[in-house]
Amino acid sequence: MSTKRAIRKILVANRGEIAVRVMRTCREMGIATVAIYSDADRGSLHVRYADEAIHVGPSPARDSYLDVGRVLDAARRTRADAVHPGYGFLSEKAEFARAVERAGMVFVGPRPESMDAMGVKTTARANMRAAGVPIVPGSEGPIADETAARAFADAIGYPVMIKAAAGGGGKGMKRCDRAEDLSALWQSARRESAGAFGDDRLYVEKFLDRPRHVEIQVFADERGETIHLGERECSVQRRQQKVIEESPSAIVDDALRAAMGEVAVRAARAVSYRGAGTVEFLVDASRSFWFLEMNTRLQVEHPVTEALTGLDLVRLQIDVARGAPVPRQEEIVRRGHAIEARVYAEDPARGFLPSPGKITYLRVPAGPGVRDDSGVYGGWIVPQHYDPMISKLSAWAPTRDQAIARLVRALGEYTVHGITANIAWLIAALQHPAFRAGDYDTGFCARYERELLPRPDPEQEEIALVAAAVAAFKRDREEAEAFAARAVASPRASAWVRLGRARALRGEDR
Amino acid sequence: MSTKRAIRKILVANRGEIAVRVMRTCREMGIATVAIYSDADRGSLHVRYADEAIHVGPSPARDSYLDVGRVLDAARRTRADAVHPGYGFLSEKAEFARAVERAGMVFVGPRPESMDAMGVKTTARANMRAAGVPIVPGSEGPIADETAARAFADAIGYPVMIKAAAGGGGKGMKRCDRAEDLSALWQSARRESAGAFGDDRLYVEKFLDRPRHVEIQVFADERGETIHLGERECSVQRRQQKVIEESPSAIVDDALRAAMGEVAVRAARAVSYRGAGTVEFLVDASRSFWFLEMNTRLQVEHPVTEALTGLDLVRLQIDVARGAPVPRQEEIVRRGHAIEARVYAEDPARGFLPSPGKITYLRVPAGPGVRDDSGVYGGWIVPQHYDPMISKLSAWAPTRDQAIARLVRALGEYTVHGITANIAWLIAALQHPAFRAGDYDTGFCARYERELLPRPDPEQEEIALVAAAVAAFKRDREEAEAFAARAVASPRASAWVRLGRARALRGEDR
Amino acid sequence: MSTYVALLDGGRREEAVEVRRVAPGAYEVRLRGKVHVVDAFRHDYGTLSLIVDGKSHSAMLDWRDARVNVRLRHAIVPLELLDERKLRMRRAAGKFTVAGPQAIVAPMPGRIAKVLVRAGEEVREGQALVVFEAMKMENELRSPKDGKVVEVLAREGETVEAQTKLCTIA
Amino acid sequence: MSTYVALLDGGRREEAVEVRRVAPGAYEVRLRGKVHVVDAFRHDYGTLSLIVDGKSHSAMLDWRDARVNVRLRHAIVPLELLDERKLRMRRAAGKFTVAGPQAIVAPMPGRIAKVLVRAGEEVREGQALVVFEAMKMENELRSPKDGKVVEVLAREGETVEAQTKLCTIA
Repeated sequence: MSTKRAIRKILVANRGEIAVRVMRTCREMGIATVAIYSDADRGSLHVRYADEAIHVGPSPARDSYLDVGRVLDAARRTRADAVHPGYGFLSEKAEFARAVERAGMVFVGPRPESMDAMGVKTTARANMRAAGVPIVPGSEGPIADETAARAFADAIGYPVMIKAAAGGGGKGMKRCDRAEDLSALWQSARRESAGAFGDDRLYVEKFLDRPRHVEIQVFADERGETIHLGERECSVQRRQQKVIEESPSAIVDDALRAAMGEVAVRAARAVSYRGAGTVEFLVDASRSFWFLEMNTRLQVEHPVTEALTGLDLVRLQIDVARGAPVPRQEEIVRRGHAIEARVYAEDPARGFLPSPGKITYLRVPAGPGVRDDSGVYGGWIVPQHYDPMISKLSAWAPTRDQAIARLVRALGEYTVHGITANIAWLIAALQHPAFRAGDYDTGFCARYERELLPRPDPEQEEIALVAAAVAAFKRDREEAEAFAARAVASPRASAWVRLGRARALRGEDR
Repeated sequence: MSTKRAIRKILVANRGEIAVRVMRTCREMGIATVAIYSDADRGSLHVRYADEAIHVGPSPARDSYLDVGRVLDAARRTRADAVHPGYGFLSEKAEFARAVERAGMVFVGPRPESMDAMGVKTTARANMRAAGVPIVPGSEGPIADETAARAFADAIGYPVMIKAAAGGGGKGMKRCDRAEDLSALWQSARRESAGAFGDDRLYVEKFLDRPRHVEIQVFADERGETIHLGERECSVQRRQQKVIEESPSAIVDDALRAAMGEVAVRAARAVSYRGAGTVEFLVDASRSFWFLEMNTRLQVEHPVTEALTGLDLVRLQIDVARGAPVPRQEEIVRRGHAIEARVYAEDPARGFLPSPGKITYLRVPAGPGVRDDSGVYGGWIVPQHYDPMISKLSAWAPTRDQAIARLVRALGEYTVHGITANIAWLIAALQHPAFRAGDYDTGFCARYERELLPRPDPEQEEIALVAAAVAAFKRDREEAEAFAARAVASPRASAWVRLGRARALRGEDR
Repeated sequence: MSTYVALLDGGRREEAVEVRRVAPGAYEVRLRGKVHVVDAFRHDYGTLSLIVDGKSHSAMLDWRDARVNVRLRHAIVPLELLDERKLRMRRAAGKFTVAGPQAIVAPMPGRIAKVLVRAGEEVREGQALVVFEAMKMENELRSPKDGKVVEVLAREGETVEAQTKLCTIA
Repeated sequence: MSTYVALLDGGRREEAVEVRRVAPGAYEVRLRGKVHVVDAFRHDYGTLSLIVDGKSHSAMLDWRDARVNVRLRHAIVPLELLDERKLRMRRAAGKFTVAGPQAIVAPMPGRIAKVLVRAGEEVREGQALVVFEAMKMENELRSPKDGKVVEVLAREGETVEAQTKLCTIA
């Protein structure tokens, strides 16, 4: 494999799950890794995982992980020869990529120009139209104010999507079904957008009928050779945030895959793309598709594609950054079916309210065909400053039915104490008839909101009552025991100890 | 898929890792599971994992997991319609299979007659010779006594292997290099054999020069259709016990694979085999191969084959037990490279002395291409009554080098407190030049014994000293703090609590 | 023998549970007129392994005082468990169900993005009261009952700690 | 500032380590004439996350009194750590290294499969003394030093508890 540029040490400009993910591959490749961390993250898994670690600032992201100067300085001081941005944070900031390259380091990602061309949605749409890529009807540029937005929305007709011009990952993105909701949603989108990107410009586009979110993974090397690795369907979204992703998509056959792949490759070539990228499309009931946006970085859900192709996309990113060529399109063989579910520290029963806090115990699923990508561990305190995703759980199997059954099985094994997670919700979603049938779209979560919060059946309720009552009985009994023990014993401590010892000797704690 | 026999509830006549492994697939197939447990295993993972659980006796295996009557009774009482034996325990006892079938239940395994034909090594060798399968020169039957053994060994020449006629899994198996060691090894083998199988008959066979242990996974359906899923190399053995297994084998090319596969299929057909089986061969430096034995059950290392073929072997076992056909040979596609390492609760530095006890903390490896099959969890007490294996860790990657790097990476992530595990030893074995070169045989562990117990280098030693000193410093400082706190506070408990709270509030424990 | 009373659906339903210990780890539990034979093994990290009439269950219990979320493999059952004494005290205090004034508090540290109601306003159960921003997402805090907003303490844009009272519904 | 003495190779080597705390979680550690800047973060389950001169390490420490096995990613370092007071006591007691009589004890509950030595016999370091069966495998217990077998308590076939003394080498 040709390697024009030596890469011996990579600074991973990210945190949590994706930082660990990138470092795992670096370690397998014999590349040294540097972690950066904020005050809140000293104990974070990615810090322990790295070969070196360097502090970059206070807990709020804008003062640490989003601070180009501090991150760049960390890379210089640790003499990293490359920087991997992960996803989110600075990963789609062309300004950061430029700064990295000016500093003489390799940016593991696309050229800054490509990021410019795709970074601002309105520019991206113009470029894609020029390249002959079909796009969703919408405002050509950011919309001045609420009044203008209302006028445009009335013109193209409801429902419409309000989107952050600088946005991504669902932040500052709102669906508006009725004129009377526009005002509230417009303001909320502005607040979120300003908070997340320091940029409150918004635009409006047509909301399609029962659209499905289907994206194509593309990969290009520096000579412009560009291939695609097939699709991922990500239509299970709550609040515009992907929760469950799978491949193949139930509506994509070989012909449609080839067509979408060809368009995605054309889109990438149009901005002389390099490295890993994802071209997102909306596919409507009639199976025609429109360009939505291009994510110029590794995607959260990339494990789905890795499971099908057997490729390590991070390894491929680094190889490409070293100057190696991508595989030929005909070398890409997809096999079986993969599904990923995002485990969040949140409470679906309370409107998906985030649930930060200490993970007092954690046992993750394992066994055949299951992969866990996590940035947490038992004993870690999930900080309130960052995204509440604690794990990406994915399953592979020869068929879709088996993959679903496997992921449900795995989620049933997921044991986390101390915080609330969306595990039961994920199981309900995977078992929902519409999902099982592959008949779902981006409205899935909203449409079935109540069904996805299943009320426990009477049998489960009885078991829960038995469990709680027996646990309470044990607790009350032990308090009595301990009290008695304290009464007779001195010094105080030793009674507890003896009590504990006695239990330990019985090899149990009954 | 034709299913002549309905299987709705399976009793898993095993414990620990393999019981959980089988139940995982049952759950994915919607089949109810029944766990059996001894006194020592009430808290075992397989008991919690099952839909039903039933106690079968005291901790010693002979009074519980090896007691045909009790296990069968458990299956009857829970109305299971099938029994999966796992490996070890009763899995290769034809008498058990017969009893299960007499009781009108499905035995998920071969016909009892096939087990008879392969169960006792000497009978197996005779059957294989008849079927034209090449076998290693050795005594035709059990050898009367030590004197006869000495005479036979002198005749075929040293080194020789002493083996338990009823044996398997390395128990009661000894390599004897010199006449003067025969007596001691003969007696030790008898003791182990009697203890493990209640049968102390031994036989002797020629020990080959630098032999490699290569086995072929076969699968047959009840109509006699028999296929093979390729080989696994298991030459990394200590005390005749497999520790690291991989596929493909470095010495097996397509031609040899086809030849060995054909012979293995012939061997299975010769005993009208049904279900999953493994035909073990020794391959010498000249790449000629001899039949060693056939394991008439699922193998510990089956995940290696699952990773390459994408098949779930337990699912296939159950399908076959229901009367379904096996796939056609040409449908079997092997992809990439897989390696499994067995994580044992043992201390390589003390002659691999088992290290039972409480696992106070456990974090298992994860991420791309890594699979963990474990029967333990943080908080579990590894009992002294059973095999000390706590986990099977396997890695898949497109190439052998990448698979090794991945497994080493994963082992580095393995975090277990409270017991001693062989993790550092496994890493040293995988990184040994001979293993990396694929140039190893069943003598690997003995030959490189010292190199596989690496002395820490000066830098590691310095880090260890820093860690220990800082930890001691913290401990001493906190004892002082706590003492001061106790001095001022009352009641006693609250000072500790406040101290803890203060730390918790600082979001750390420094 | 001990008797507990479990409150379900936020106090709308009530179940009595009787527990009798028959041997170490072995219990008889009377519930809804049925007596269940229960073998209970507690793992040191809080999961309870139960064999109830032969069926095996793992229950994760997250206690907050008398409230507990019981997580089973595919379901979470939130309930409140009281012994008779506590139950009497509760009844005396009268704050038994969602009757009486309910305080809406910040569930965690965060920012008040928007206040959607005014004091004196009538609200329906489930109606959004405050838009609360935490962990980079906006979350609506909703009314637990039909009633009237009696006080509003939250101010838009202000950052609050967990448990800060934001408004009260009577 | 505290000074510790670490014994390596079962007491054959000795290293002094000085620890000075400069801030919460921040230390200066003097070792082999070098001063290391150390940031230490202890996880509640016993792993210590160390950033030593910018390099990140996870150390798992398994303490048994003064003895500790330090596990790093690819290595295990067994050592014994004493403060100056304990060191003096040790020296006084004279049982500092493997000098003096050494008791061979059963490392865990198990069965004495075979006794390989007789009282009075001379043995070499590493020579097998007893074949001990536990968890279905036979294990040889070896002599920690060259010396003489002064007593043999183990009897073949008998089952023993952990820590039972089997023989003594002087």
